[in-house]
Amino acid sequence: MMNALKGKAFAIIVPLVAILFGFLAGALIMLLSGTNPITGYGALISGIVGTPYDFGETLQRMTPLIFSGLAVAFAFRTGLLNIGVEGQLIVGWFTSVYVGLAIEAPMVIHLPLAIVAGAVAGALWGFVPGLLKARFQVHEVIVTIMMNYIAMHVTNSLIRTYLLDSGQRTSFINPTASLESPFLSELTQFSRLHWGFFVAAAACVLMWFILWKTRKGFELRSVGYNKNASLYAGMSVNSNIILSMSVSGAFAGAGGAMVGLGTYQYANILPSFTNIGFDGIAVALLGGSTSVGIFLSSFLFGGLQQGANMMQSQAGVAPELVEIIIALIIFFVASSYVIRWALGRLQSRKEEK
Amino acid sequence: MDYVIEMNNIRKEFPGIVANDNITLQVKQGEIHALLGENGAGKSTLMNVLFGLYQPERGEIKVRGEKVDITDPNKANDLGIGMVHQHFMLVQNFSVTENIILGSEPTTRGRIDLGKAEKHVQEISDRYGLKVDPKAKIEDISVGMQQRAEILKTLYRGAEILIFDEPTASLTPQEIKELIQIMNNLIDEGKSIILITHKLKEIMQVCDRCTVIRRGVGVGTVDVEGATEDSLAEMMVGREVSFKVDKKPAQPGETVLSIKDLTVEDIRKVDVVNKLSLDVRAGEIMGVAGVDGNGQTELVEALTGLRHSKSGSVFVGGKDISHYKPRKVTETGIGHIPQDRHKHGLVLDFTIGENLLLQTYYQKPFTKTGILNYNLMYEKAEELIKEYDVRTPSSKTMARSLSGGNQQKAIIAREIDRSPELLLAAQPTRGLDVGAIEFIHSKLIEERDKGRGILLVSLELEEVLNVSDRIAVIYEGEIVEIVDADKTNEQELGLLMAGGKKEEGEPTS
Amino acid sequence: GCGGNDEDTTPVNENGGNEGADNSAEENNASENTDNAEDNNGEASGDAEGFSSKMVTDVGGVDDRSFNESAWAGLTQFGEDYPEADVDYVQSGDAADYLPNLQQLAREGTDITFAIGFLMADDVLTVAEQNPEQNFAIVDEVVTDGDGNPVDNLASITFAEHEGSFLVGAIAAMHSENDEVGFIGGVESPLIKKFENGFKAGVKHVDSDIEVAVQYAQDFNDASTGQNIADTMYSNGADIIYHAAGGTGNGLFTEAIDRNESGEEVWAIGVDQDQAVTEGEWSEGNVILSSMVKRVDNSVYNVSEETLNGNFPGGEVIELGLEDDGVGIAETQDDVSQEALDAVEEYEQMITDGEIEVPQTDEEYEEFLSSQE
Amino acid sequence: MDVILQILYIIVPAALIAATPLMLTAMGGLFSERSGVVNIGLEGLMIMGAFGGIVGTLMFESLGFGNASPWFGIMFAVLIGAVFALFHAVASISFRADQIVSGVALNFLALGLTVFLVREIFDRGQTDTISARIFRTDIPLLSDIPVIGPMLFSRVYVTTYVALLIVVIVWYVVFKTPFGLRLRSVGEHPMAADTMGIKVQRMRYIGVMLSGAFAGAGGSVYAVTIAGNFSAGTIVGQGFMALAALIFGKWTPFGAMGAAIFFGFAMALSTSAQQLPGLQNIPQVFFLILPYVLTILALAGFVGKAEPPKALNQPYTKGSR
Ligand SMILES: Nc1ncnc2c1ncn2[C@@H]1O[C@H](COP(=O)(O)OP(=O)(O)OP(=O)(O)O)[C@@H](O)[C@H]1O
Ligand SMILES: Nc1ncnc2c1ncn2[C@@H]1O[C@H](COP(=O)(O)OP(=O)(O)OP(=O)(O)O)[C@@H](O)[C@H]1O
Ligand SMILES: [Mg+2]
Ligand SMILES: [Mg+2]
Repeated sequence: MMNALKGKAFAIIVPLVAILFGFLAGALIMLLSGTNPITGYGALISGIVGTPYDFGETLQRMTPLIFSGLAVAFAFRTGLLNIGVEGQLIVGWFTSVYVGLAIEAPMVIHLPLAIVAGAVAGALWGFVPGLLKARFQVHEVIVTIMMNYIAMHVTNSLIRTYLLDSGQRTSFINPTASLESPFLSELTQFSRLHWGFFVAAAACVLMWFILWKTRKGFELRSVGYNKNASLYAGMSVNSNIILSMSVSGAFAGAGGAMVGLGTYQYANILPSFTNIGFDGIAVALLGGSTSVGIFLSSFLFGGLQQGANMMQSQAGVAPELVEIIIALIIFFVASSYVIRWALGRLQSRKEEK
Repeated sequence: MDYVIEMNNIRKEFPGIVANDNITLQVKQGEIHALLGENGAGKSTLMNVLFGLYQPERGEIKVRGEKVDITDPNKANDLGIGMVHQHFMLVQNFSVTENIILGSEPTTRGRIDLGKAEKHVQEISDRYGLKVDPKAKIEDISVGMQQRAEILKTLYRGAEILIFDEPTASLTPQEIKELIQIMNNLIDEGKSIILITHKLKEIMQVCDRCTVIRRGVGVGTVDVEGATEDSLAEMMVGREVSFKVDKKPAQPGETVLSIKDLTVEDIRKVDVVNKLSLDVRAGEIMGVAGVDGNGQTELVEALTGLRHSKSGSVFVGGKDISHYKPRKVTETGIGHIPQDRHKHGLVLDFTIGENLLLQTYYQKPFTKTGILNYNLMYEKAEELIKEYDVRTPSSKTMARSLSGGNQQKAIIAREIDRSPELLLAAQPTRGLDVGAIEFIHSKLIEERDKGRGILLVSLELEEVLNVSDRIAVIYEGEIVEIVDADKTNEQELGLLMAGGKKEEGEPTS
Repeated sequence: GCGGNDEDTTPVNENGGNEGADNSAEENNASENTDNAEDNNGEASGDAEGFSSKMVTDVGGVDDRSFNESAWAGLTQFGEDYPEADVDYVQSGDAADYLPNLQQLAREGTDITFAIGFLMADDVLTVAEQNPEQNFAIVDEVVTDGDGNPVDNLASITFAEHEGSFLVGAIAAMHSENDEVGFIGGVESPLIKKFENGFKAGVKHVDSDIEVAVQYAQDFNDASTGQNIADTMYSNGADIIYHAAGGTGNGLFTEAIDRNESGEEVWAIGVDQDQAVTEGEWSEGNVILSSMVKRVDNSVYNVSEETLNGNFPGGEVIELGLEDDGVGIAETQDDVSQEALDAVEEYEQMITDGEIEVPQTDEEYEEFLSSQE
Repeated sequence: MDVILQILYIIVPAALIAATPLMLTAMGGLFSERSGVVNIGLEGLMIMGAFGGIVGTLMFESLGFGNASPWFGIMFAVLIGAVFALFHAVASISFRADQIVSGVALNFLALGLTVFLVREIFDRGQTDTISARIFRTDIPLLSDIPVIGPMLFSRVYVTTYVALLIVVIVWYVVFKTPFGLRLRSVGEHPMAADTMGIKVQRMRYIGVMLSGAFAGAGGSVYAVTIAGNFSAGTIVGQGFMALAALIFGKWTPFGAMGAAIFFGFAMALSTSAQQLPGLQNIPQVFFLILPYVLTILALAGFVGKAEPPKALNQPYTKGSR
């Protein structure tokens, strides 16, 4: 059908237009603050793809963002708003590093074990709000906000009391648990790109598979749309809520493992939140809670964050501008209704002629 | 002759559809004017145009001979037009009075004067015989009282021209009778009424003239006096419609459902089903007649596992299912056409295909080792769509975008196709047009003839009478009488439904 | 002040976006050569032409009114004194930026790159090892390679915060009327512990009967908790509170100002910079008795200059204490009694002479206490 | 006994101080969510408020307003907050954006924009410190009442009492006036409101802008009473806590107020308790997580289900069902 076709094309065009608008608005701000937008964006682009190093770093930054985006999206699909991805990521980071430190095992066992440990810790952190929601109807938004703080304080305290090595961090994990890749790193002029990137890509496929190919996925989506009808159809709404929060937490926890086992190789006392989890909300929503969308939007996010440094040093653009641009892009994507409407108008005008 | 309302050559489009195309409607002062058409014909749309909710693309509206531009409901209010909408426009957690005064609240020093408002509401309600409790919360009162609150909203604003969009669809016979009385009172007070209804009998009973629209186009206006139900139906559908449900006598077999002393609580922990006992046999349709709020909803929910029963037992095929979860219940061989298709029946944001397999997706061959085979699912869905004539562009269309009648057909397809021994049908035709109703009734009878037991719960006496073989009358959570359908009539049932006592307006709540 | 984004002081790389890429290509070739850091050091020899000295800030930025700002002030001064030299900074948005920022400066061919803050310890080591022909220095941390050996192209600059804290501790002890003082820490870490233990030692050295209340907010940015802690401490009788808590310390000043406005006399002691210049003002004066300053600016200036002159202190650990003017009491000391100032002078001498061994860790503090008796 | 009183004399005022910004912001959230618009952007609105409060105060100081400056600063912040909330309003009401997405974007935008502006104005990452401040005071007469006087009326910020008064006013407005009735109807059943001639979109705009105004007040009160200056780290998480208070309080003014005070109390307890004799040996982490654990326990234990406004998070289109 005509409309279906239009729908598919629009699904791609609309976010692109939104991104374009976001950048245009950014250019305007640059002009107003006395910077040449062309120089600014030139620096931004070269900061993302200018050298293999930058590109590697962009992909490295993408990795945990993909996970946190998946985590938010997964819960969202079941009608839950998981603001606790940040905390789940933190416990995942800590736990994976702990396993990476405390255990001696060959890599084939150690590395998967450490990642799984991170995922399990995150799942546990998501399980609590899920359980409270299912059992006592406690709003998940509050509980997840609270769980974030608990995660940060508890892991900080555990590191401080038991694992402190130098400065603010634990010692480095055993190489058998490391995602580090000298190959990828050298390929990208010593960026921190690590194998985790591929794990993240696999996680995207995994989420897609769970949601769209499995029985559980069918149930999770059903519960997300209509709890009553799901109950009527014999699904257990409560266990699906708990499951959804746990899986969401597992994605987040695995994201933490990527940071701990890949980017840093240690866990450290966090003076404040990492923000990766909060960024995940934006990544997921920008990506329309789909796997492909999340992959692409985390590239945009990671790239902008990476390129921001270059914009600052080469074009003298304040790094905050990138944050503003990101915000505007999200606005425009969210407001896609208008873009859709305007595009529709344009198109029908063309058709009339 | 002067018209109070003239809508001339109205055209209203929605993206991809022309809901009203060149429709003309003229309403005389002091008449009840029926507006008739199938589901989706464009009646509500036309009225929403008149009420200022939509702006027409073309056409003109005259009120009392003067050309007007009704840009929003406020404008309609000013012109004395009031509308009682098809889906109630009531804020559930507000009181009756709050709903009525919303938008034109009486105040003293900036504060809403509820006392004054309640008194005013009481006055109007007394004047027109619209019994309501001004202080009650909407969520706590019966549908009938909600309906009256809706009417009061328009009267409170001094409406002279009232639009009723399917006001009787969810009312009990008693309530309908009262409503008709109310409408007559209103006419006596000099008001004019436009009435939308699918029930031809009502049109014959109260209306003066009738305008018929079909697929967005006006068919014409006739005097009700010279018309018959058959002629109106033919005008509306474009072909002859049979109202009498054809069915052979039932050949009941073994008992498939046996309810013993079942007691069920509602959310307020009040026993609304009271030691109820009832048997349904294979090959018969057992109708349950009763005034809304006598425990029908809770009964069905308890039977299907959606609600815990407090005591008693429910036997299906020799097993006591009274403590089964919904999944187990359906697996026992019970189909359930739920009363509220949007709440329970469908996941509106799922495709029609996914909805058609909402009860069976987890079984083989659709799911194997946790993997759901969507291709197979849609294949199956296509079959059902064809067999049950569900009008949808494709099996991958969102359920939300189907019309009510087609949504209902999809549910029926799903529930019947699972070949249950027992089918629980709760108000399966609510709000549907005659064509759709005809289809669903014939399906139910077809299933009966295949030897299935059917429990039909309906608030519509006519439906219960026409479709059922036996009728159980429910009153205050108990079955007060079981009668053969062909040995009773509306009068008798009405009496029984009122508990055998003389008729009262309001069921106790 | 020393405006961060000031056009004059922030030379933008005029060669545009491609330079980084070109350089790194060259560097990659270069890095195949053997370690020639030593040659590199000699090369600049006094002539600042083509010499570059740059820094990567922590998340605070060059205007954090703390060590980043101080470091940038040192670098700016260096740029003024050697106009041909190229000085610049890159700000980190979060911890994930440290490494890329350091990499970026290295790839631009910066002669000496400063990593400001101990959080960058691991990252600067990585970059230093990857870029052996360039020089690096880290502030606030001692960095060695995996085996604990010094790294030739990496200098560690640390400060004897405990020594400076000892002095303000002594001042606090001598000023306290209630014989009770307090310390508010940001996030607990070995570095902040140095402040705490030095301070406590200073207090106890003056009078072992004075109580020291200690609490960590576990946050460098929570003024509300800072105020709450200060409130509790003051209410419990402390009349002077020292902080090493960044933004959390704002809450301390708020509380101290408040109490002074309502007629109570309490004091606060600032940290890192002469905080009385920017904070602590109330209608009749300033609540900040004095501050413990850390001359990051001097250290950055000196190391830049040494590098320029070919004397990069590679592999060395530079600990700047009282004796090097690395730490000390801020210029603002109007409200400090002469008696206390005299005592401070005396203690300073004793510390410099090694007569007093100021404790840094909890264990050392315990030892210190027992040795006092 | 005395010891306990002594503790309460510290904790109760501290709780009220910490609760004040949350309370005000939660009132903002209430207006928005009662009109049917989710406001996860409260954090961003508070950031704008804190920024506006400090910049405004500095501006009025330099204009010679003296000690009145912070009050004008707060009003300035209220204005800034309301205007900034327009972003959320336009996106989620007129453009039918997902309200959660739009709120998230608002948070990003606020942080980026304020820090950007601070750099433009002050040439550094944080503003100057304000010197005209609102100070703690003893409320005359009331503070002399034994026991409650020192607990509730001494060493308090006037802003706290203003905030408490505002809660009462908000309650009155939302539940007793035509405006409140209309606002709530729009959040419960916009279509019904529409048929009653209420301009749904306009009511929602008002709701969202009021949320900006109140969150602006909340952020600025925090900034001018506690922080004293503004930087990226001034508001971190308070907006989310305010949102939690709103939900905890079941979308009612007094409920949200109670929840905010509960948070404040738990936080004050967690910081003050560490100074108490006998408690010093308990690992600090237990105190740090105390407020959050207490909240979860309270919710699970006896607060339970909260019923949000029915039309929350649903854009309204005329004629849709
Ligand atoms: N908001 C809308 N957007 C798009 N299309 C609509 C909308 N409302 C109605 N329509 C279209 O207009 C047609 C007429 O709908 P309308 O609700 O007026 O039918 P109706 O005659 O009232 O039906 P029913 O008897 O079921 O109430 C529908 O078939 C539908 O396609
Ligand atoms: N808001 C809407 N947006 C788009 N299409 C709509 C909308 N509302 C209704 N429709 C269209 O209206 C058509 C008929 O809908 P409608 O609800 O009038 O059917 P119905 O049989 O009257 O259902 P009901 O019994 O629930 O009133 C459908 O085809 C549907 O696509
Ligand atoms: Mg309809
Ligand atoms: Mg209709």
